[in-house]
Amino acid sequence: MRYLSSAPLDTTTLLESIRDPSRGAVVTFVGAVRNHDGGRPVVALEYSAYGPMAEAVCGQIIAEASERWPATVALMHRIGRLVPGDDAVVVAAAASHRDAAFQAARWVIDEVKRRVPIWKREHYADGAADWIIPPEAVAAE
Amino acid sequence: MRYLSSAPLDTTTLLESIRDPSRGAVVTFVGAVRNHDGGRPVVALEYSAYGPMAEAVCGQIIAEASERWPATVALMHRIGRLVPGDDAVVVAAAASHRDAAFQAARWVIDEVKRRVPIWKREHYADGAADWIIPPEAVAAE
Amino acid sequence: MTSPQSGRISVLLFARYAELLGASSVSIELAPGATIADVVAGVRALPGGDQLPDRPLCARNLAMARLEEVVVPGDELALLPPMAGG
Amino acid sequence: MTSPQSGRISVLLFARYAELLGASSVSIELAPGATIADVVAGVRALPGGDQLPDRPLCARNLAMARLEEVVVPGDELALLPPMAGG
Repeated sequence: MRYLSSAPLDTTTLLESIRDPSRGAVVTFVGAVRNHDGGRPVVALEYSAYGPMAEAVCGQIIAEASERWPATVALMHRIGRLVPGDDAVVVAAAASHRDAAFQAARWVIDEVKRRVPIWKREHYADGAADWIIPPEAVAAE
Repeated sequence: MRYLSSAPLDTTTLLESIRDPSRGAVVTFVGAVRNHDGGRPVVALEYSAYGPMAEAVCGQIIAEASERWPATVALMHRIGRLVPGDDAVVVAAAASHRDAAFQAARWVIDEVKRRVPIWKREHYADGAADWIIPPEAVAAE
Repeated sequence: MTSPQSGRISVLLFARYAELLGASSVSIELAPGATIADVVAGVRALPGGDQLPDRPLCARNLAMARLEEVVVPGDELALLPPMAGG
Repeated sequence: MTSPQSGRISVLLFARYAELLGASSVSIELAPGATIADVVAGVRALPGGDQLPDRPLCARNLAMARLEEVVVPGDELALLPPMAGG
């Protein structure tokens, strides 16, 4: 596994993999598990994936980002049971200038959410659980 | 000093100061010293500031960002002599959603560059040194 | 299973779809020239399958595929609930 | 310095401007009703000051100020080269 991890995400090592003294601008996005969803208390989030396809699509997104911007991009997504505060996804983009770093990081996280086959089940304080369907996906289905 | 530091920037502590399980999206911008400027090798960058005003303006920028976006923002700028690879500035924004976190972080670093009285002198491999004037400032002067 | 192996195809199911069918993979009879839509119809005919959408997201060989595409024996097919990563 | 203290004002200089004047602060005679532009003219009349721009960025009491503003004794004035943080 290159982009998916069942262990806690190591943002420091990820950043070291793309930082370089020739690239002065580094933008990092961290998506963490929130302790609520629209006010309803959340106790855990369980992520699952279609592993081989998720790895392939993450690789494609990284490659496409490198074509669109003069930036080096890294990406990790956590799988398994996470609790509020845990990091679920980290995207980092390093470039010579901040425009490219911001744009590449933003584009990659948007594409990850749109294209990578990962799902999550939200567990609430009252014992109930729901599969999460992002608003965009509800409209498309 | 709250926003300026003559010691190396501690991004981890800065991030901990704004992270919270209710805010799931964290965007970080790190600006580091590059080892070149338009191809010319750079060996050091010396930052100086009008300290009291720089602190005041940084505080205003943070306050304005908090009014514009539902985000918590932190900011540190290094002062003194830095070498390539050293972090010169760190901006972090935490929000419930990634839109606000990306927009707030981007706006804050833009405003820092535009409004905070900090200057830098670039030292080249050949022993020469120049005060840096950003392209936008050249046009305005 | 009396039909030859090439006459059936496995379909991977994930997340809510796996829960609806009670399985992470199901085997469907594959007629010559069958499209992905035909395979989806086969999955929807299984117990619990009627709760799948008419036109779910489908992947073939790790890439998104259109329902009109003809299935080739050996293809890896998967029905994907709406992506929810991040 | 025979004039009363309130008749002079200190002007802070930074980075390249401090280098041009060879000082991080200079003292300028302040006529009643003088504007920041008048103070700038006083700084530009000092040795090395002619290399300052006609209309440099100015701060008064830690905030950006317009050159037309009247200076009040006790104000903290500063001439700022183009900002180059980040």
